[in-house]
Amino acid sequence: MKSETWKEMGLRKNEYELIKKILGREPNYLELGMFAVMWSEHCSYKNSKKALKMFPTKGERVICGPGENAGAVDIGNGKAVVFKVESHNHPSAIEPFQGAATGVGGIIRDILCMGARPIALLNSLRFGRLDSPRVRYLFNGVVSGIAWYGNCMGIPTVGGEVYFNKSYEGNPLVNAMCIGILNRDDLTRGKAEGVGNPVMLVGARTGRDGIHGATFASEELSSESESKRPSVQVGDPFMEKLLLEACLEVTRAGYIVGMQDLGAAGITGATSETASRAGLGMEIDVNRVPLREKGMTPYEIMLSESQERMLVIPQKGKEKEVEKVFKKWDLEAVVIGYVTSDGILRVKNGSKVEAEIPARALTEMCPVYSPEKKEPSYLKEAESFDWRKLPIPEDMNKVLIDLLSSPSIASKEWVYRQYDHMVRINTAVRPGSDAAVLRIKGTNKAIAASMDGNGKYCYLDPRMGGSIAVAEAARNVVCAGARPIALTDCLNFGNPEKPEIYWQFEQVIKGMSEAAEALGTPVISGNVSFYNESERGAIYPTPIVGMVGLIEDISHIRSQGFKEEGDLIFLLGKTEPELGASMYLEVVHGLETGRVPVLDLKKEKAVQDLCLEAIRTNLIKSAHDCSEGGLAVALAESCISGNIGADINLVKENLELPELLFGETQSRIIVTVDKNKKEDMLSLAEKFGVPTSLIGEVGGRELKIKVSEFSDEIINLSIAKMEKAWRGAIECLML
Amino acid sequence: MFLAKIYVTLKEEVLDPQGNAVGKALHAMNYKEVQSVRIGKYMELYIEGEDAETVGKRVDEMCSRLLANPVIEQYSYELVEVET
Amino acid sequence: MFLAKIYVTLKEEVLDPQGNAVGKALHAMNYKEVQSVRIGKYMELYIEGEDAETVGKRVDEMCSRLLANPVIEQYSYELVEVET
Amino acid sequence: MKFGIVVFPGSNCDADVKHVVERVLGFKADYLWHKDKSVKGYDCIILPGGFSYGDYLREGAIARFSPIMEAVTDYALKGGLVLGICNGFQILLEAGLLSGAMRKNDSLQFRCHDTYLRVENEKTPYTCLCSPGEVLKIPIAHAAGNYYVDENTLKELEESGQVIFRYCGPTGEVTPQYNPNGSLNNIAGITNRDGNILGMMPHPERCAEEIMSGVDGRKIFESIVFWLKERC
Ligand SMILES: Nc1ncnc2c1ncn2[C@@H]1O[C@H](COP(=O)(O)OP(=O)(O)O)[C@@H](O)[C@H]1O
Ligand SMILES: [Mg+2]
Repeated sequence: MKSETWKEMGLRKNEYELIKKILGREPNYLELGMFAVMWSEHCSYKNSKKALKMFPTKGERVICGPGENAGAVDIGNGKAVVFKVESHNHPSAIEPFQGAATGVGGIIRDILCMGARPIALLNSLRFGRLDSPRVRYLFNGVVSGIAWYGNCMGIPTVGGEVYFNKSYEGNPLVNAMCIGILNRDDLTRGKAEGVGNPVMLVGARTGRDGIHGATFASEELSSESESKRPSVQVGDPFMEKLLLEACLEVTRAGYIVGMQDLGAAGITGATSETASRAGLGMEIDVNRVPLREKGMTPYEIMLSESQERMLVIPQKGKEKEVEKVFKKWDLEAVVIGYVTSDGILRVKNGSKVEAEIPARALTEMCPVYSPEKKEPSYLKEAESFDWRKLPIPEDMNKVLIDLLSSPSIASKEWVYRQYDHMVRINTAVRPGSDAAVLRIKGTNKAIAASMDGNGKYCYLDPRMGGSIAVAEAARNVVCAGARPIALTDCLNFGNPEKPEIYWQFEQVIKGMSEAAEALGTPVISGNVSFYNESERGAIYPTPIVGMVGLIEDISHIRSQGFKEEGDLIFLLGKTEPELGASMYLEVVHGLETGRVPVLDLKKEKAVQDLCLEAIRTNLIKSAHDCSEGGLAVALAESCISGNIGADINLVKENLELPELLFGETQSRIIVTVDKNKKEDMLSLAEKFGVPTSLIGEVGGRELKIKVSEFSDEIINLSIAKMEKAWRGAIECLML
Repeated sequence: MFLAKIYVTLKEEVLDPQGNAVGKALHAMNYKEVQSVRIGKYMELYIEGEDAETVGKRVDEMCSRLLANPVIEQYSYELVEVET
Repeated sequence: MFLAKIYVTLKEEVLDPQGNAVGKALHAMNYKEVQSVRIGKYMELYIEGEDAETVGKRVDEMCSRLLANPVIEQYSYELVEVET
Repeated sequence: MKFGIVVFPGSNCDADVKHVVERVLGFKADYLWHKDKSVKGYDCIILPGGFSYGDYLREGAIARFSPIMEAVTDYALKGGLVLGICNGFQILLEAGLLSGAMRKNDSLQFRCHDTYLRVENEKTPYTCLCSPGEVLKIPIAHAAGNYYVDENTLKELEESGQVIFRYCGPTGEVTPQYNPNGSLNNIAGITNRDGNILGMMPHPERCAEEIMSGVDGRKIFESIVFWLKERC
């Protein structure tokens, strides 16, 4: 073999040596390629594995955690929910529509191969600022790609979040989450159990898609086939819809022992992972793989990342039945090999053996690294920043309108009205509230889900930012009336080989783990996306949390809009003198600095428990957490969502006006309560040890805010005016 | 005035789910002689201009900048002079 | 073997929202000389067959039955004989 | 009373319609596979929403050649009740069972949100429990609901009361502002001349239970039931 081919494939010297040792010989070209993809960061997590160990992953409800295709939690009634998030950042930067669409397709297959029916999609998006035409192109393309795939599949896209910040200008983030449901007994694993069982490839044909992954130039690949390799994959949601129905049908019929999607590393990944999980081997014949293009080499077939394919391992003797089901759905299902006892993944081309590698070597034996780390120098400066040296604007009405119309805070209706968020008729709370709520048919239960993460916080204080991401996601779910039960995460970072980035990475995980521990929400699945960098530097460190909560009784479902004239408005939690890292500083002063609000996990837990108890005892009619933009923005959103005004009286105490109105102190929830239940609310709050104040009353057509020490109203804005600014902002920029 | 007839098609190696589905449908309708189907776009632009060369340059630019997506598509065009 | 190049366009009297949007986008990009844009479909079908006439008949049928919707669309096609 | 729900490859509101018929109304509903050739024994056939054949080529274009569509056509021409919702409506148009065609929404975007519909004809099997001019709140979810038909046919449809629903404001005002897709005359649903075939873009099955923010859609299903009972 040409010397240093391993290098071109992205392997390190020590890794190459280890491969030789494992095999007891030189690997051939195909074998080397298989190692290279499986030992790439993307598949092996070799740089992140150690840090990820910090996550709490166990809990009463957890059926399976990280390591499977998706995590699963028990929700009672013999049912489980399965969920996971995945990034498709790089493909979306090249071709936003197809990149985002195939990202959705990929995460759906992860859920599907657990034997679950996907019931909801969410997405978390980051872009540069909308004044750039390129950013508008990316934003538009990503949203319509997500819409197209999810809508066509008949899976509602019920929630998510979008932020615009220049750190994402060269590197948009597209994180997609999927939630599935199943009867516990139907849970399928990605395991190739049972020696002699056949291995079937189903769905789309294999083409020369996405082979570059870990490898580029080489002698064995002719320049012709090189040029034939598409750089972008095109999604086929119709094919995937058929695949979905057919896979569920064979699962329910009890024909299969294991199932695995084909994602990164294609057939190589799916075969080695399923074999390795079962501690067994597998023999496959590339000759049997249905191809889309002529003249594909074993190398191309083994590494192709063509979409809309699955690996299915039926019980021996059930091949015909499985084939029949797939045929019914107009799909191909072909036996490409069988499970063996020797632990070897053997790739044949007819009778010729092309590769022989212990399956475990590909999936388990990649060396694990602890990259260098170093605290970035900018942190100290940010922490010492004093906002009090800045002028305070005269007109707080204008500040509020500016905040409401800033794209990161403005309504995301322009986005979610392109998503079918109602299909399957479970969506009890639609996008636009703190969390989406889906009823579980056949039970009296519902689940709530939210995705959250604040890159700016994590940039300025990774550990705190990590904790806040978890806390906010949990709080959003709580506002919907749900007890948070578990989370999935997507960690979007720059190049981990840079010590500052790796330091941020570890700190974020530490913060997230602390919060997940404190709030009782184990991490059951996740994804890491590194190398989100362009010439302009790395993105903000951006961990995204996808939280799922359980509502035991559908009568406990809540949303953020104010409900009825005369209801009392309480603030659970106390506003602290905090303004660092806020949207206020960003929008009013163009500053992204300062000290991140301090999250006290005990306080957070108490507020969430209080809110849930007050919902359970029917005290609370609406609930909305304070996040970006602070109290004033949260109040405005509750007015707009409920189409009713509010009269608010705030006490200034030691706070400056911007802190009081727009500070982003954590662990605060705005709730409304029937006017006769004031004392009940206050005494319950006391019981939970949560400082709680009555701040006003629902009614009228305006949001009016008075502050002690000032005779005039500080804020007086009609709902119509706020709504116009908030609802119209993104649409206006996208015209 | 010129009429530009523009053809935008998926690059050969790019999957065409739409074409595949239509091909299958034609087979099901008993048009078994159909070997393959690829579906692209056809656009007609009426363009003010003096001579074919300058108009052609502009059309080429419009295609590469907006009308076709160079990552997955290719294009070609014809120009016909028309009476105003 | 024949290659059928099929053009499906909206009838003249039918408003073309997509064409209008593209026209506006081109104007915004300063291609002010563009007078109008209409967007249709361009399909390439490879078809097994002996002679152009019979293949043509079949193509015409496929168009009128499936490939175009006569309520809003019209079609035309060309046949080119190709080597197999 | 028995409903038949046709399942095309890519249908995805089939289960929703079945849920409403069985769990909300309490009647029986069967799925009918697109490769089947008969629809005998049903009192009403529903073509549900979704993306049959991915909506590739044109919405509904390929589905309309499914084997079952011959039986559905037969059934409809003999006066059987056929309701096409969203993609089902598009299929009925492509099949020529209803007049006109759908273009892409004028926004060129998929649109999913509540709309208000004014009931323009309450004498059909699908609206017989509505009052004249009643306003219903029913959500849409489609990329091609921009209804088109030639001028003469449009006039005919209007004059013979075949326009059943129009997009309107909360109090019934029919203006362009409330037209979500560019549809001619704000048309959201039409029937054939005999009134036994209805196509509508909005999804009544999505608002038939309290928990789904509104129950106006139930009226359409209840009307069908009422009409079928009365007739027997
Ligand atoms: N990309 C998106 N997809 C779907 N829904 C979205 C998206 N972005 C925002 N939303 C919806 O808009 C609402 C507000 O989002 P956000 O401002 O992020 O809320 P919060 O601050 O409570 O996390 C949520 O209901 C969310 O689901
Ligand atoms: Mg919130």
